Amino acid sequence: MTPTLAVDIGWGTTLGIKTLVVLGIVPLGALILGYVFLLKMMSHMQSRLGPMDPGGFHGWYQLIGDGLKFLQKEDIMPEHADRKVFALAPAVVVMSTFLVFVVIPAGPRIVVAPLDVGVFYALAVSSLSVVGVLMAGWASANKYALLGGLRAAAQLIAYELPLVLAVVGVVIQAGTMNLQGIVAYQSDAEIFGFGGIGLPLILTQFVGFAVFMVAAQAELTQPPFDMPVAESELVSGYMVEYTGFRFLFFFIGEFGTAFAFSALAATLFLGGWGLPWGDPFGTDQLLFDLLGPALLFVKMMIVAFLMFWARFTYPRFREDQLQALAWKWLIPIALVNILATGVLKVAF
Amino acid sequence: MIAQNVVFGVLAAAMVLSAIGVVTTKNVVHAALYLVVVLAGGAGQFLLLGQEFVAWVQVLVYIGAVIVLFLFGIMLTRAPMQPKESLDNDLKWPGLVVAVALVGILGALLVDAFEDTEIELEAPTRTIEVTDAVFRTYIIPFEVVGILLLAALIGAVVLARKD
Amino acid sequence: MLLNQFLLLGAVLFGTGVYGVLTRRHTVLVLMSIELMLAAVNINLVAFGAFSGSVAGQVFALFVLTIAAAEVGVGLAIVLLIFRNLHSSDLDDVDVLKG
Amino acid sequence: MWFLENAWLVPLVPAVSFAVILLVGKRLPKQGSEVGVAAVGASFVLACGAALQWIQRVADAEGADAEGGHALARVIGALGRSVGRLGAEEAHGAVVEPVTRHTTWFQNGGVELGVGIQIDGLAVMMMFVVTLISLLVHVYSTEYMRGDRRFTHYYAALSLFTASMLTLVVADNTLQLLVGWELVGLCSFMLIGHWWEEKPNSDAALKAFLTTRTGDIGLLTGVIMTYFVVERATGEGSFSILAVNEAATSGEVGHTLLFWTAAALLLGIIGKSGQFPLHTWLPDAMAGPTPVSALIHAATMVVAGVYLGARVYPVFWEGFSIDDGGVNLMAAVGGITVIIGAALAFVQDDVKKVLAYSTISQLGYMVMGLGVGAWTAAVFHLFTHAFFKANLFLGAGSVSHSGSHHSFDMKKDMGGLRTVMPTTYRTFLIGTLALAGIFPLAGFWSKDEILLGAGENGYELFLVVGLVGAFMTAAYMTRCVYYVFFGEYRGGDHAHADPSHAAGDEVVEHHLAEAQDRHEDDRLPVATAHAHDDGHHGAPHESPGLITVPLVVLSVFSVFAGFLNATAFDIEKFQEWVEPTVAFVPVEHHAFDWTKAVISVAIALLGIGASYAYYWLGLGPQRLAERNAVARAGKRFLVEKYYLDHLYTDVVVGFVKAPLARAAYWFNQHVIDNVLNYTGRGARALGRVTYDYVDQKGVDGVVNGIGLTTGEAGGAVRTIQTGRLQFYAFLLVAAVVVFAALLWVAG
Repeated sequence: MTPTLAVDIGWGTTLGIKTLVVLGIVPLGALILGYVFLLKMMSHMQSRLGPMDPGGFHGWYQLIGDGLKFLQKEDIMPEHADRKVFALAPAVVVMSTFLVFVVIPAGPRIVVAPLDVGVFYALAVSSLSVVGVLMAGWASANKYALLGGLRAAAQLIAYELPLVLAVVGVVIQAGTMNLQGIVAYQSDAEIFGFGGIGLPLILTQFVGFAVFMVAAQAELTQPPFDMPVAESELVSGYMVEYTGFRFLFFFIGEFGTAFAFSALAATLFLGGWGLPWGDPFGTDQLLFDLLGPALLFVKMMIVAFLMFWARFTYPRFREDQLQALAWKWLIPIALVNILATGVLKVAF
Repeated sequence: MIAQNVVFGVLAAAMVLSAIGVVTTKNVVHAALYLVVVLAGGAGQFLLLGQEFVAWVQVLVYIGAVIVLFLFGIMLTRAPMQPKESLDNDLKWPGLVVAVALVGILGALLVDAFEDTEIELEAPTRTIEVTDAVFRTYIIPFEVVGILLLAALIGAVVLARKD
Repeated sequence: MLLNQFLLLGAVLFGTGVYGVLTRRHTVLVLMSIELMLAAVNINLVAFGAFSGSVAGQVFALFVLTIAAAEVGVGLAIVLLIFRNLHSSDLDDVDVLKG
Repeated sequence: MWFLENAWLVPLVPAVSFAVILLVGKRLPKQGSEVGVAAVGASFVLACGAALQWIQRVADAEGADAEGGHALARVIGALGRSVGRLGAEEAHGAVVEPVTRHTTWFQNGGVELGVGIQIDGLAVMMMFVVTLISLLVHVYSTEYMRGDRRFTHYYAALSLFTASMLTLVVADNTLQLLVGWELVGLCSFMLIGHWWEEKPNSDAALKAFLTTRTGDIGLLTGVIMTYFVVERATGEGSFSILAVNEAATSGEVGHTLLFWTAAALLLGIIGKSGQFPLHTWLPDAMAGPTPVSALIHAATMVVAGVYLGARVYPVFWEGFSIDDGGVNLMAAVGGITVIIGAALAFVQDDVKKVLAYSTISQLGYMVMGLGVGAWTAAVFHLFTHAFFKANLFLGAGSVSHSGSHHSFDMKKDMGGLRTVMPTTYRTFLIGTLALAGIFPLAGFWSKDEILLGAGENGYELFLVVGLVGAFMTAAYMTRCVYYVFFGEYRGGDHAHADPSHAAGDEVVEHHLAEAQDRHEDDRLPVATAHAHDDGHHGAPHESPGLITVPLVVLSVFSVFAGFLNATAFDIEKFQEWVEPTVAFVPVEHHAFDWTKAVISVAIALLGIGASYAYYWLGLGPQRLAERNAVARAGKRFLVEKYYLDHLYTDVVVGFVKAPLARAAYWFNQHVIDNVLNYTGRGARALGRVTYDYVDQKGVDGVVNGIGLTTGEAGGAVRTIQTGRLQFYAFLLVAAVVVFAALLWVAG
């Protein structure tokens, strides 16, 4: 259809499968992250006994219970709300998460669309969620929601910049914006002539990785950057009026986006589905098609662990501190990183 | 080719309707959201033309930042949820006449000039070609735009400061 | 695809933008209409770029995008200033220079 | 070859030092001065290495040439002298290619903008001079500027100044040269305005910056034009200096284009090198710290213009047809500058201003030398002048630092210092003699060569100009030495005492000095005592070693530098080393002429003698200016610096206050006052009549009528101006639509 989305136009099945995978991956990812980290890891870290109780091993059906609870709750629409916008907002947020997964590769052939500007695309569509957040905040006709929406917008715009800039270093070093290309680069490149572990870009782009993780944390509006939804100040901010299934959408959006960002970070900095051994695009293609998703998943879980570790550990910033961190620290650091990467790239 | 034309038609219809929404709706926030649709449609058109990079720049810059800035501005200037009065001034009808005349003239001119010229797309433009052009042929405009952005940044800060 | 279908789309969007600039009272809406016009111009630029097979169209569209972003930044700062001084975001109230 | 190929390090080291001083200077034990001194010292070493290797390169080339038939080369060389251009390269013995390195900075479209180095004898010579003087100034400043409140800042600026000048010197293309040029201007602005808290200083900085900017317009134009000069010759434009020179000598380029290019570049030189009529900034630049003045006047900034002239000399050569003799623009500018600068130096009370005007005059010599085709002589003069002028400036600084309580007024605060400051006195005297061109000091050789060139190349007029200048130079420098080092000490506790205490013959001039104070707002303050709370406020004494050592070093150079090209003794090393052999014009070298040399030295001695007679012996028409109105007017004219400053400042305000009006006013008051009075009475009566009948009734009626009509028309049109943006936009778009429709129909 469109010439750039390199979808095999023998469509039918291929396209259908790909769509289903993308549609399935977000709720599934949200589920996994919610279960593993929100329920289990947090409970352990903060000694919460509740979520550990229901079911046998570590309270494994707490999550099912939570899901059922959300589904059976009443769908409330505030009286003065802007109904269409109110209804549309969660969908916009979740949609932006879905779109990110279009370009993330999980194997030599396991990718929906290996776009030429994959990284850029991923960052572009992930920025769409801001619109949804603002819509929700505004349409709720509630001042807490509006304040939360404004805070979220200010925060997401501010951290969008370091997020993009942090990735630029990777792009410069790999010489491509195609995520497959970046994965290939990381498994093929050598460190001072030693190719044994490839070149996971976290080694040379550690600054970029750190900035990316901090900015991603802020993009996710997770603690310590959770001012937009701060329960104690804004009673959940822009989500305050949402109930039941719509709230579940936001929830899926949040954890799905966390899943997406960990996938991005794993791909950009940890080598994605790749391994430095073998010939993924040649003889070992099938092997890597099978192995890749598992490898990627493992790396994603590592990244996600770091994210949630920070989330459950640190207290909340103040709003001005948050902005200062973005503009006075992360952006300059990211810029210096770009400059250094560029110079070194030319030098070597 | 047909598929492309269908996509074009759908996108174009959505864009035009949303654009009319932008200039007629009574709700400022709705106008911004309509604008999102127009711009997203524009990005779609760019994809259709095989110009991938600029499409995603449009999404990132326009939808991710500019629209958010608009919404921000709207909310900071206390837009009412349900405005009672119209958002149009008394130039409505003359404005309509002039705009329609403008579209008419432009349309007639374009039809006359290009008639049935086809766009022959060989392959989508590769990003590397664009970046090479920006950093080789258009390096000075690029630098100038950089300075412009700096000036705009400083200008906006100075204007919006309270003291 | 015809070249003209894109150009005509651009023309219609441009006309709509002009209408918006002329008739909207809310300052932010005027800015939005200007963005509409710029988007229309961009479609033309990119269409011509694809038609001629050169990247110039894309590059110019990029520059337009950049400048549009700068314009919105400054424009909204001005809107905020107007709002702060006149307690209104209505362009009809900004007529200090009336003769 | 390492030093030559890596000459880009020479500007880079001070540039890095600039950044380092700026960032961490304040935290260092000596507040950054050690970094500056070390960096410039390193640069100096690199420059010396480059110089040695260049000399080696020249020697190698000549050796190779000699093997290939030295005798033949000599014959061809001899022929070359007579047939001019044909044998230009052979005339120098051997072709020594400059060492060039070039890299693309960025490219826009087809135009490539690069950075690179082009190291030849000229560049090597300049690198040596700049780094040497700069090093001495750096050392000197550690003492002179001690305790200054912006000490670190000062050193940072000094480093950048050196770096930019060196960038300019090593540049292989005119564009890079322009970058260095502008940076030099910026740094001079920073340094002249170093003590910007006092208005005159910041004014002087601004004036220097703006005046040189005026010239920079010319340079910018010229640089752009050089691109087209090359394009005209080779079909492809370039900013490369070698390409420009080759293009200019190729004969492919039209004379008109070359003339205008040369004229535009000359404007740049005029602005930067303080040539008439843009020289006015230079004396004001004395507002900066004295070491800076030394740097500006000897090694950087002002010689940048002359360097440019020497660098793209073929453009001037062809553009101004220098080969033809007679008069040309460049020589004329230089010649005028020689005379006016020297004349102005006579009426200054401020020792630094004397030196400043002397610099103007000497720069005039250099430009004149270039103008008359004596390339080597002009560049040689640049070389020698750097040493003795730096010597003199630093000497003046030493005097003010330790002898006159930071004052530079040689009539009020100096005098009789030769006994208390013997080292300063001796070095200053050597500098003076060198400047005056006394055999066998440095100034003699270079100045003599310029005069010789002027005479032999068919520029007899400028020979005379040069001789007159030499006389004046000797005279005003003697006057300066007299005021500073001889007579009674006038400083001390009554530094600013009543003028009646001042000795004998200076009363007149003192009044004039006061007049100057009144009339000249931007004049340097008499006492520039800045933050020198280091216990130097006692009786005059000799300066410490950090100051005197540079002085001695410079005096040594002032004495011996001239022997590099002592043509009288068949030493032509300077010419051999420095003169380009690639893409150059056939400048002629003339045999040393003892007669002319004797005459010029005699004239200089005459100048010294005249001053001696006037000041020491009291001979001659003393107090002439007091008694004779014409002489007074003449002196006044000089004190007011030909009213050029007034011209420049007041033209902006209005023609009425321009020099003409001032001169007319003076004329009115003293000569035709009475006539005017009678005329005035008549005119008044006439005016009364006019007022009553013509003005009140006729003119007023018309004016009121017009006002009324305009008002009513405005009221009618007023309704269109609604103040509503969108209404205007509506009109605009509607007009566009209408016009588009009309064009559509018509087309």
